[in-house]
Amino acid sequence: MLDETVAVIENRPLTGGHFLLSLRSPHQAPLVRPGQFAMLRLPGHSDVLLRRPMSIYDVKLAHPQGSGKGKGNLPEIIQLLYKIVGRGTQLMAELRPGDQTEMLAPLGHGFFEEKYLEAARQADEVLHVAGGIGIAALLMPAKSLARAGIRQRLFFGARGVQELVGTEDFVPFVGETILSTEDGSCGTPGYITRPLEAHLENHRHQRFLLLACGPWAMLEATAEMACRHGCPCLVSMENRMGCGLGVCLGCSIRVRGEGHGSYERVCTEGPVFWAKHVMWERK
Amino acid sequence: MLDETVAVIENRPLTGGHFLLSLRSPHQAPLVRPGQFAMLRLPGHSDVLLRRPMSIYDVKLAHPQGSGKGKGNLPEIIQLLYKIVGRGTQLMAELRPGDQTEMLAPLGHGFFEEKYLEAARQADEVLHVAGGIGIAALLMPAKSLARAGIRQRLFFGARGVQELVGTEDFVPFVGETILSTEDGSCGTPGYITRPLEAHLENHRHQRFLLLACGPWAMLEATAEMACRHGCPCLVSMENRMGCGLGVCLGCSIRVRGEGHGSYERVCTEGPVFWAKHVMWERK
Amino acid sequence: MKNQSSIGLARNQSREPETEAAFSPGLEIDLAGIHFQNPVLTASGTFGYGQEFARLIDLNKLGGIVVKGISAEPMPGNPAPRIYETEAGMLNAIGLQNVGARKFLEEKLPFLRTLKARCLVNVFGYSTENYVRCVEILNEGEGIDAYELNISCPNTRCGGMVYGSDPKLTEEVVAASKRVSRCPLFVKLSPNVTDITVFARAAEAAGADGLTLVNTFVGMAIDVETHTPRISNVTGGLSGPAIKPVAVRMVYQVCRAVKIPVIGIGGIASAEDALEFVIAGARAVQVGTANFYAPETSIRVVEGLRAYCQHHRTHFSSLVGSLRLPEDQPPASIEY
Amino acid sequence: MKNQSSIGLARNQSREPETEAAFSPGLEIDLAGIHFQNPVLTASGTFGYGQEFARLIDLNKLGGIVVKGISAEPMPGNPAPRIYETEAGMLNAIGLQNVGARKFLEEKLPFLRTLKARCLVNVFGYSTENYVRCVEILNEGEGIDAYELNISCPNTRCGGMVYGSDPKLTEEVVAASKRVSRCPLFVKLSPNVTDITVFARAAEAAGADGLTLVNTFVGMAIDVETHTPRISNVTGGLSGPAIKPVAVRMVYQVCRAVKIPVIGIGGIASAEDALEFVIAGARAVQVGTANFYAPETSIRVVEGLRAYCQHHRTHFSSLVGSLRLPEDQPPASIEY
Ligand SMILES: Cc1cc2nc3c(=O)[nH]c(=O)nc-3n(C[C@H](O)[C@H](O)[C@H](O)COP(=O)(O)OP(=O)(O)OC[C@H]3O[C@@H](n4cnc5c(N)ncnc54)[C@H](O)[C@@H]3O)c2cc1C
Ligand SMILES: Cc1cc2nc3c(=O)[nH]c(=O)nc-3n(C[C@H](O)[C@H](O)[C@H](O)COP(=O)(O)OP(=O)(O)OC[C@H]3O[C@@H](n4cnc5c(N)ncnc54)[C@H](O)[C@@H]3O)c2cc1C
Ligand SMILES: Cc1cc2nc3c(=O)[nH]c(=O)nc-3n(C[C@H](O)[C@H](O)[C@H](O)COP(=O)(O)O)c2cc1C
Ligand SMILES: Cc1cc2nc3c(=O)[nH]c(=O)nc-3n(C[C@H](O)[C@H](O)[C@H](O)COP(=O)(O)O)c2cc1C
Ligand code: FES
Ligand code: FES
Repeated sequence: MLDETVAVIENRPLTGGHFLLSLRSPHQAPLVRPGQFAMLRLPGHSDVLLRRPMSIYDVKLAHPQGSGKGKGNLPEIIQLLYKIVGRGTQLMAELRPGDQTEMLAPLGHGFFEEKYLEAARQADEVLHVAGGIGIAALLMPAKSLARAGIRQRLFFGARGVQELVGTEDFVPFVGETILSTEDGSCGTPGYITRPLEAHLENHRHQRFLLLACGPWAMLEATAEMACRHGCPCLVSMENRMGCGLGVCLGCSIRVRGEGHGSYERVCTEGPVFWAKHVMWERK
Repeated sequence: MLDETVAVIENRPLTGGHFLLSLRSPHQAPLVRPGQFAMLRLPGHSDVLLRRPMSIYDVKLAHPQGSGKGKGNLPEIIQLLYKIVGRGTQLMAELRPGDQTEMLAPLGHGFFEEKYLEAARQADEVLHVAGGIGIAALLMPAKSLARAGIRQRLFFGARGVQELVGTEDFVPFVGETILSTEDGSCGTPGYITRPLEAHLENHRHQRFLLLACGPWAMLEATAEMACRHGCPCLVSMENRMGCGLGVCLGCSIRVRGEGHGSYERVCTEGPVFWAKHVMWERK
Repeated sequence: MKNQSSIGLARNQSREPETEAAFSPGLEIDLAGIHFQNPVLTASGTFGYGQEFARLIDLNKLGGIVVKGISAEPMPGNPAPRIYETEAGMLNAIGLQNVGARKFLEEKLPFLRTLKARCLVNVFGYSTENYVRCVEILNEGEGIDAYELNISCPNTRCGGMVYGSDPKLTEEVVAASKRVSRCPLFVKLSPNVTDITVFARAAEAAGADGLTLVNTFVGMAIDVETHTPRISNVTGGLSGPAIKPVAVRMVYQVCRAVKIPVIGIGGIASAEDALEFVIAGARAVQVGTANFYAPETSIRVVEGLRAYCQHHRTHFSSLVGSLRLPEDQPPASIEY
Repeated sequence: MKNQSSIGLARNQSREPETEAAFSPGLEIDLAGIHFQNPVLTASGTFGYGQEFARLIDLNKLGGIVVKGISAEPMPGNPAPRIYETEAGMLNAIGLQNVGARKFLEEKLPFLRTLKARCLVNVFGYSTENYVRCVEILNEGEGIDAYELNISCPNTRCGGMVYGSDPKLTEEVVAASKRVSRCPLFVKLSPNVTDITVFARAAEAAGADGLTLVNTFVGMAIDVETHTPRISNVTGGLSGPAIKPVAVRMVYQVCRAVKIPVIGIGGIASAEDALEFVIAGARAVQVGTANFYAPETSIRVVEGLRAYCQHHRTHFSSLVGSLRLPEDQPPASIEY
């Protein structure tokens, strides 16, 4: 984990107020493991004081393969896929190529600690479950599972078709992609948990590992479903973050533990947790 | 006086951290009288909350004379000449053509209320006295006095030659320009009040009107000198401003009045005052 | 500022304008027997005597105008510098410069009287007699709808005692002023106290018809090159967005402690800011420092409140104090 | 932030480096008998147990580290959400989550002991006995240089009484803790009081070796779409640049009221900010919230103080309390 001043290479607008931000960060990019995140600072704005947490969508070589200019093929670019929801992300959207920003990365444990990998190896298929911008946490895991030869399927739900960004990036890595939209503008109408449930029902004999990222309600529903079907499930959690470093204790969520339960930090013990470990009842 | 969103046409860097900012403001530009100022807002920065006061350096036609495209020859552009001294002016320097900003203008009484004009008409020569960025308040008065056929001379002092910006703009309007720099890099070494004093000494028979703008100490020295030589003197004052509208009472300075003296607002009763009216002792 | 990008307010624009316009947001309110066409007022000391803004905004769209603090006699104020900008706020020590009660009646009130906005006069004095004296002079004027007693002011000249930080003095000055007052009396509280509810209750007990909170926080800034205070008075009052969270908390506490109406103030720069105060319990709001850098703020707040009510099909009155607490949460427990 | 463009600090760079390096800025200080290599500490609750920052900055360049508040028993803390960003600040209600005194000694202290930075342990409890108990456990550890008693904490569980807002309770808990304490005792004061000097004097009278101020301001924020508080605890502590002017004012007042050393804290994000506290009278400073968004802040403050002293050829000690008041100004008169 490093704190670096990184330069904007591209800030590409996508549909539905989403952007794909590419940052040159040759020191941080090689360290990134699937499921980790970054804290981005927008310096000079004391009304956006705290850094904003963003999943690392992808890491890239500075020069596409074959051009022969890469430094021993180490990635140099970190990509973030984000959606404008407030003032911080609005300011991110105003970044132009050449602008500089401060980034703390990579942070958190990510999906592929040894214990998690073990579960993936034991599964017949890994099911990715993404809700909205939660998709951003799943591309790197999908890539690395594909590299390990593990079968995968993507369930991706959003409000409307405009929010179904990034699907094409998953094509090379997942066997099938199932889409849903709340407004019915694409795929199954309604929540993504419906086609997911159907899939689990129809393949009772298979062993799945679920990887989910999205809004709390979707994660809760997914966790409950996974539990009912006896599948292990990993969730990538979101919470407001003060530091990303494990020191402010602002990001703690309730997890199962002794007595009344205890708290763990999303930024440090997470962002990926076993769904069963999380206390889903919001207090 | 209007509050308008205006567009940046140009933000030209000059020497010594100075910039000339041209703003398209067809509604405000025609209203400007010599010596007035504007309050510029840098929206979206709550750490630069208040607007910044800036003298109106000049107003310009959108299309140079003769091009025949001007709307009845009314000016449409307001120019501000400014120097980076802190965070607000730093942000001003980052404005790019096409950016928008909010401006309240024109504000204050300016140099050419009727009573002031009367004094100018009675003088043999008007002496402009500028210290540093104070020069920005004097171009429009110089222009309009030239139009009225009044003889003028410019005394302009600054720290170094880098700070002697805008002198060429005065050439068409003033008979002679006397420069001084504290570091001796151009003109008379030392403060501008020395050549000014010499001029007053050497032309005891002439009637002068002094128009001064610059740091407090320079204005105080000029006021004292004017008093000693029996010349009327107008000063354009600076003070921190909260509103520019006369409501916060933050910009008040001490003036001569009944009893212990009273206060007048630089933004409303000023920024131009008779030097004799100002209580120069800083408390 | 961040609050301008309010999701709720923005979403509103994509709805059908017709259906929304049909719903009455009920912005008209009565406070202490005074009728306001809407709950948005401009704060004392930040809006002059109203006329200064006449060329910039339509004053007739405001709920009310609270004029600059008026004393029995005119006051010159403090030497410069009087203001200083801080992070998301400003310090001021104007020194209560004002034209005095008589001149106010003669020169300023006639204009204010012509407006649809209610006229509240902010009053201060150096002693209880002085407050009473000022109210008595103002009583002679026509068109004042209410007084707002500023009890968060000078301490030095009353032997170090601040009316706003001694509940006994608060009670004394409010009771005395109320006795002579010809119109409803609001009391403006200082936030520079350990427990603001004590002062709120003292004012209520003494007969206040309503409360305004908060006034500014005492702060200070130093020029590290010259080693001098940034404002001549050494300390000054902190206002602006920086103070909003503390102001909202105090409004929330006070609304639970008293029955009289509370006007919320402190760092309001948008309708969303105003709504925080309303949901915390304020029946009306005042816009202060924002008038300086964005003179149209108060109008934007009126329009934003209307749009919010229409979008949510809520009557303004049902928003007041509508905060929903987490179930097992003791109200306002304070832990770090 | 604005203070980073300090003119004085910038000008410094154009001077000859040799002449300046030759001058000793005297950043080494002694406070309450403890030697610090420089007057810059990191604040409790914003720097974890130190180790978390080891990969980001050189901890050996710090004057001291104040660890997250420790209680006799471990505490789980509050439900989410615990933090919320405000204008130039943040609210937090962590709920005093900590590993407890024993585990701190076993797991955290051994690392802290290896550093050149002094180790201060922030202590809190729910009752005087509880504070004493915590100090007693911590007394067993090797390498703690001082305690910092956090008396601005929970109120609900002690019958609504806050140690930090009742001078009698302040005196009681400080005296009891001091009696058992094996090392110097700093007392961290709450700013949520009418007159902070009363509490400063109470702590001094009870034997405190120094004071730290300020802790956070109680504030609150509301989600106007859901009508719920932005943090689960309803209210939280406001910190960050927004509070700096009020914090500086309180440090200024307290430094005039007591003889023991004062550590200044509240919104420090640059050397210039730190200098404001020092010129107001603080003998050392702490960096809090800034650690979150700019982890290198404390190091930048150390270097900035050094550069300032060298540029002005001033010894750090002669900056302390060097505020120059306007001649005819009564100190800290408060007017608006
Ligand atoms: C580990 C992690 C990874 C994330 N990855 C991504 C990503 O890859 N792409 C992406 O677009 N977003 C991601 N987010 C969410 C993102 O951090 C927030 O959308 C962003 O911080 C909002 O900032 P803002 O200033 O635009 O919004 P604000 O104005 O601060 O808030 C707007 C709304 O968003 C909510 N919000 C603010 N911060 C957070 C937060 N940290 N988590 C959840 N909700 C928040 C607020 O409560 C409010 O309702 C991630 C969050 C976490 C914790
Ligand atoms: C009527 C008037 C006309 C002016 N015209 C011009 C002009 O044409 N060009 C120009 O460059 N500047 C002009 N100024 C000064 C200009 O307003 C300040 O330089 C500017 O506001 C500084 O903003 P900042 O954020 O960059 O500095 P800050 O970070 O706010 O402060 C930097 C330094 O400048 C001082 N300062 C801040 N505001 C003012 C102020 N209003 N007046 C005096 N000193 C201040 C501060 O005390 C500090 O020492 C004028 C000021 C007034 C009152
Ligand atoms: C320059 C200035 C002058 C003020 N004068 C007065 C006053 O005369 N009487 C008063 O009660 N409050 C006065 N106030 C306080 C404001 O009315 C308001 O309570 C405070 O600024 C907080 O609101 P805000 O953050 O929206 O500005 C003044 C505030 C400022 C900034
Ligand atoms: C997330 C957070 C946790 C804190 N925890 C503690 C604590 O445990 N004990 C304590 O005395 N102060 C605690 N504080 C207060 C800080 O130490 C400091 O006094 C306050 O934040 C003001 O300084 P700042 O504005 O530089 O942050 C905490 C502050 C924050 C933001
Ligand atoms: S974000 Fe600060 S501890 Fe996790
Ligand atoms: S700047 Fe506000 S009264 Fe002059």
